Amino acid sequence: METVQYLDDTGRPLRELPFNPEELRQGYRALRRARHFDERALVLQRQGRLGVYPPFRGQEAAQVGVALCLQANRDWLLPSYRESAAALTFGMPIHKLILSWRADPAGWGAPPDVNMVQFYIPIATQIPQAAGVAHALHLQGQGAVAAVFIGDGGTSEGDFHEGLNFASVFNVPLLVTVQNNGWAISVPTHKQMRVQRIALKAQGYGIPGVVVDGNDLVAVWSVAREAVARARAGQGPTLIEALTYRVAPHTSSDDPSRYRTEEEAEQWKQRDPILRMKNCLLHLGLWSEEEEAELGEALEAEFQAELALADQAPEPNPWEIVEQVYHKMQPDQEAAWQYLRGEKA
Amino acid sequence: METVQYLDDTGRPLRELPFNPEELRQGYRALRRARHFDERALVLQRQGRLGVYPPFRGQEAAQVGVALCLQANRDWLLPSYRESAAALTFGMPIHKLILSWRADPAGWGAPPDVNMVQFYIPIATQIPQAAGVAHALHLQGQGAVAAVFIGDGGTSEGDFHEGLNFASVFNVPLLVTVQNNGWAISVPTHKQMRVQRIALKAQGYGIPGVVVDGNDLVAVWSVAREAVARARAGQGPTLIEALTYRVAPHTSSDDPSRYRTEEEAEQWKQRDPILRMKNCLLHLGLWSEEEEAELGEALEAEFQAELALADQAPEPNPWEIVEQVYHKMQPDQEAAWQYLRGEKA
Amino acid sequence: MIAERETRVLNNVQAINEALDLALAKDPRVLLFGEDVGTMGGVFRASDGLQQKYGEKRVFDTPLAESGIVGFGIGLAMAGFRPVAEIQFAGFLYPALDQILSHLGRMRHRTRGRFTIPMVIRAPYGGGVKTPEQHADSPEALLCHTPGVKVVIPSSPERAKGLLLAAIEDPDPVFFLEAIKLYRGVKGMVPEGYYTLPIGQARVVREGQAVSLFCYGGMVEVCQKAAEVAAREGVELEVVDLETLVPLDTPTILESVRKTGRAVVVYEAMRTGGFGAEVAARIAEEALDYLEAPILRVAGWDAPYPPFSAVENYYRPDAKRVLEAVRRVLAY
Amino acid sequence: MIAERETRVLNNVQAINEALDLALAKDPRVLLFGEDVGTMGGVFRASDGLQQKYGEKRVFDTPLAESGIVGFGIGLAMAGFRPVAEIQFAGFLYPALDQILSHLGRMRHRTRGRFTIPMVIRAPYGGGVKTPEQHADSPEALLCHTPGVKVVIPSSPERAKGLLLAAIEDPDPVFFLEAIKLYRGVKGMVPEGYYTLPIGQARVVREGQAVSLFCYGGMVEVCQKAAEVAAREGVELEVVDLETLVPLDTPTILESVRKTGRAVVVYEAMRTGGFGAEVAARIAEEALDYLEAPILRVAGWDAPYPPFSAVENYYRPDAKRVLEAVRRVLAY
Ligand SMILES: Cc1ncc(C[n+]2csc(CCOP(=O)(O)OP(=O)(O)O)c2C)c(N)n1
Ligand SMILES: Cc1ncc(C[n+]2csc(CCOP(=O)(O)OP(=O)(O)O)c2C)c(N)n1
Ligand SMILES: [Mg+2]
Ligand SMILES: [Mg+2]
Repeated sequence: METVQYLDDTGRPLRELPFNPEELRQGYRALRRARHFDERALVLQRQGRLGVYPPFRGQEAAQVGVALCLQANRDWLLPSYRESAAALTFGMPIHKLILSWRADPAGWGAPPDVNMVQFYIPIATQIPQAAGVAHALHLQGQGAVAAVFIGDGGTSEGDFHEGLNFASVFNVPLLVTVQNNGWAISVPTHKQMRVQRIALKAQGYGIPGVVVDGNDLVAVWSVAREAVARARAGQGPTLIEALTYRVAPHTSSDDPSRYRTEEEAEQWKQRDPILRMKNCLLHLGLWSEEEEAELGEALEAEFQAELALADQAPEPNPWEIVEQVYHKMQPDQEAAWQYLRGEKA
Repeated sequence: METVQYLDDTGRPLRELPFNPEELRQGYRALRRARHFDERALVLQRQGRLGVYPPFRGQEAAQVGVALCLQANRDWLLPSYRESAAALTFGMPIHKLILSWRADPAGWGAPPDVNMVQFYIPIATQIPQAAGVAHALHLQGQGAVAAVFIGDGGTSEGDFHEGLNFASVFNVPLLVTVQNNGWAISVPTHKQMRVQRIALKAQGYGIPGVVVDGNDLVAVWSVAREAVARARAGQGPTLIEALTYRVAPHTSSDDPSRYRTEEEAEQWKQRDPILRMKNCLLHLGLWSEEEEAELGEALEAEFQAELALADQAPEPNPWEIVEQVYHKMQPDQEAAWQYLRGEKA
Repeated sequence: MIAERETRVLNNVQAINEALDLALAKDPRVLLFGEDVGTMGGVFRASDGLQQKYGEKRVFDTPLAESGIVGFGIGLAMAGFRPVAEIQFAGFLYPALDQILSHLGRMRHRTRGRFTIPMVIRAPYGGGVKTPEQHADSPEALLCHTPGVKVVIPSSPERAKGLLLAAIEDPDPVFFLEAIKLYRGVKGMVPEGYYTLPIGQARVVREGQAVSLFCYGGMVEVCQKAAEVAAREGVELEVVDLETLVPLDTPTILESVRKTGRAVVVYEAMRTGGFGAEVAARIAEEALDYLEAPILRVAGWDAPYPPFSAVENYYRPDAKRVLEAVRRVLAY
Repeated sequence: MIAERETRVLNNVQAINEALDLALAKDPRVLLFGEDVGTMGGVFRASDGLQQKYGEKRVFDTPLAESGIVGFGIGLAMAGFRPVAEIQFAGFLYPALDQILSHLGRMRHRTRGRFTIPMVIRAPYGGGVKTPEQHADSPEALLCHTPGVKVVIPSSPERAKGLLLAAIEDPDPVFFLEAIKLYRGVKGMVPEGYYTLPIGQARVVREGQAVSLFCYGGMVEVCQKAAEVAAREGVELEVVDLETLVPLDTPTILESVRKTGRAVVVYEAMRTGGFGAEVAARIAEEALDYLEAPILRVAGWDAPYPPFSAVENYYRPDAKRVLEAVRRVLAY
């Protein structure tokens, strides 16, 4: 299968880009914003101010390119743990994301105007659910779409298959983006599946499957834009395989040296999606180092303001454990709640 | 995808047949034997001498063609409830099959020299298990293969996907035959999946997928023979889609008039696999009506002898309920056993 | 109010069909789906005629994939619908247990109420009608050990109708298990029109002073039969139909035990780890002083439900076994 | 015999790793597999070094699919191998529950012994170490309600090693749940070499006259801590480590209750439908006359295990909550 690409490995455009200058600048800013978040999050994690954190470094373009095509108050996003960049770009406030990775319940519910379901931890369960959400959107007839993400490893789960089958049978407006980052923790893609291209699996469902250079924002964005347009027009789901690489460890608890070489990661760092996009803009004369510096400062200011918001959130109370289990507390939760309030002997 | 076919709809060979005359006659006898069993089983069922029975009428060639390639004491068969014809041809004694569909535990264990796992009732669970069996056979290095069956409906289950993925990743000696009989109870294939050909799904696993006329014994047999040869040679699994039709109801409790037309079934009856094979033999001068009559008598005699064997089996005892739960009865089963023996107050 | 309505004699399947019909008519967000639910009206005919009446968008067949069905329903529910899914037999809930355990009951909690799952999952369960392997399973204990879901098991047509309508109105996920044995085996007067019955309340279906029998679903008729036999010998058994297993109506259970001092818990699932253990544990925790005899359980044996009809009645509790337990607690 | 061996101090992961190593060395039919089990040696390092030692045929990584892993293992077992599968966290057993409930424990029964599944499924379970959502689940009750499987939960390195070797030798499927909290949190003397410990026996790990605490896995250290505190106040608690949940060693449980007259059951799974209910039910069934106080349960609340570390210690039972229950039964 052919891999859709717009930029070469250094970022030089290979052909005419299907976005206007302002769009391209907007795309780059979104990428940088994601990278900034990831870097800061890792710092917080090391300071003990975040729980286990799954970084996405290297995968920004694959996530941002899709999220840029979505409208948070209309479309839906169902991300796995890896997709903080997609969440951020989609519209999740940074302080919510921080709280979420702090495992603070205050971070779990998206704002009312952001249709994002909390990051999925069990692998692949989001796929059938996304098919259901997309079917609902279709029935509601407003042209909204759902977008769901999964990793290369996740494609092995039965739910990936069942979800894609439902999506295709009901012809729902859904984008399924597989971030093929080469690894599922320590298991390389070739031990995960025998097929070379995950997008080939789309043929088994009778839906379009596209392979895209996942480190090329322009490519991901344009492929996603087409898929979203198709979906909005009632033409059903698309499977997008974004070829990318997890430059960072699996999570903040992982040690990648146990299973892969430094060289492999180094090679991929050369194809860094942010560098490529920046070079593209520079090449087209759409960006300057001044703007770069300004952007860095703006992002840091934004992050710090959001961090302050997150830090203001009160510590979760023990009795919150049994809240929001049912719409109305049932007797067993009520008893536990009373106990946890310290009102029980 | 092209459909492998050797006989036209009337049974006339379309090209040279890859089997010698004795083989062709053997194949026909196996088909007739299967049909005979199915007919007698339905009679028994109507007489109340069998439990719920899932007939396979119309699907004989799809099952027999595969089973003819297997050796019962070397290879393995993991059938779903629909595959009595495969079981029979593989080597399961008829009285065992009768007992099995009588839901008598005496029918559940295959003889020691028949590697058949009891018919699977939950859909698709047999696929990952078959991959495991096949991997074991591969590790044991005797060139044995496993064969597993599933229906068109069954391909929607997650286990179908997980099993095929394991089979392909570990490159195990496995035949996966999908009997696409057009229906999963009342659900037609086009509501089950969007893709036209199930064999296309093989591409998602990087393994060969073949479409075959499932009512053409020669075609199924030759495709299966090739797949078995590949598997024995360490070349991994094959997905075979046999296009066929369930002429009978889903089970003895089903009323197909609720969901499909008589005409549809009638059309398929014209393509009856037994008639086609008989015509093929007649055409090639390999069969006569005398032989047909003799065969009929022999099959009836065999069936009656086996039925007598089955009828001799003692009624199951209540305490068998808790036997064979563990290798050695554990205290809770022991207590139940004592109770069921009537030895407890 | 219900008392004033016209009633007709219906069996359980008819009552359930009527409830589904009324729910579809009342609330456009209600969607019905599952394997063979549409064209065929379900293998037990629970949705008979409903696709014809409400169209393929509201009542539809799905691919054969239980995890897909539940996951799809979760998505529909999050996005504003009121899905009512049928799983063909409760023993085929197993492929969906990941969706159920990981998300169905947790979504409200893990999104702090931002997304909720007002979904009903119906499934026939239990034995007594000579079904094949796995078709007689009673997996209610697994569902009851799942945070955030409710579990309802009706035992009569009137209750089935009202409870199913309540389940569909409920803002949380509800499992609605229907005893196969009762589908056509039990008939009763059913009020016409739309009505709901409260989820979370146990019912004393027969009053008595001697022993409390706690049961649900298909075991209610077994216990009532046992109570009739005992009554002929002058022993008055109290039969409590739990009806909702989660949230469990502990006060009604305790009240009954406080009155009779003797408890027998009856269920057809395998004994170890069955929901009856929870009932017994709650009694042992909160009504010990009232107990005049051990709490006995009459249940399926610790073995698979036997698919061979010849002996299924030795697996599934019957009035005889219930009465043996009654005698033991009375003789204690 | 074990007593005579050399011992070394190991933690639980090391003891488990040693058991796996010995099993691979002893029996060529033993195969080890699961997600990240091979190259990486498991996310908790339980199989560290074993692929290097025994090669990729015996110790291997699988695709990310739990139903596939269990189904594949069932097939390997039926065809003559002794599979030892790792499920990365017990909360990820859920996608495999169909294979588990439908076949793992039923294959012997449904083939009348023609095919058997001598398979071990290991999984880390439980909380206490600030894991993400679903990584602290304790689903043992679901497994215990499955016919035909055994469920073992060790609480110390010595026991873990001997029980794991026994599980691998066992001709039936065995779940082997390993408390994450104890992986590195507990060290102990472990005998060298190959030895097995009996499955199906509970152990009195601390004798006492006042109250019996029934517990397993990660709750054993909690109960021992409670017992230490109580001892300082002159109250001697008996701590019974159930160790094997199925088949349950009921006699040892009853003996302890007959001695103390008071029982508290401690588990970290959600309370309703947890395995502790089964323990309580058995006591209420067979030792009622000895009870001087209600049987109390100290368990997780009926809610998902909280992934926010700040409050997990309010969910997971600790010595304080155990002692509250002890005081209640003593004051009764
Ligand atoms: C059902 C389930 N099984 C196992 C895990 C543990 N686990 C978390 S991430 C992961 C690897 C996922 O790999 P992939 O899908 O490629 O996504 P990536 O982490 O590379 O983004 C595993 C095995 C899980 N979260 N859920
Ligand atoms: C997991 C599971 N879900 C549902 C069923 C009920 N059921 C039995 S057969 C069947 C249809 C199967 O259709 P297909 O796979 O096409 O096989 P066929 O019956 O046509 O041979 C269904 C839904 C089941 N046995 N197992
Ligand atoms: Mg990956
Ligand atoms: Mg079919």
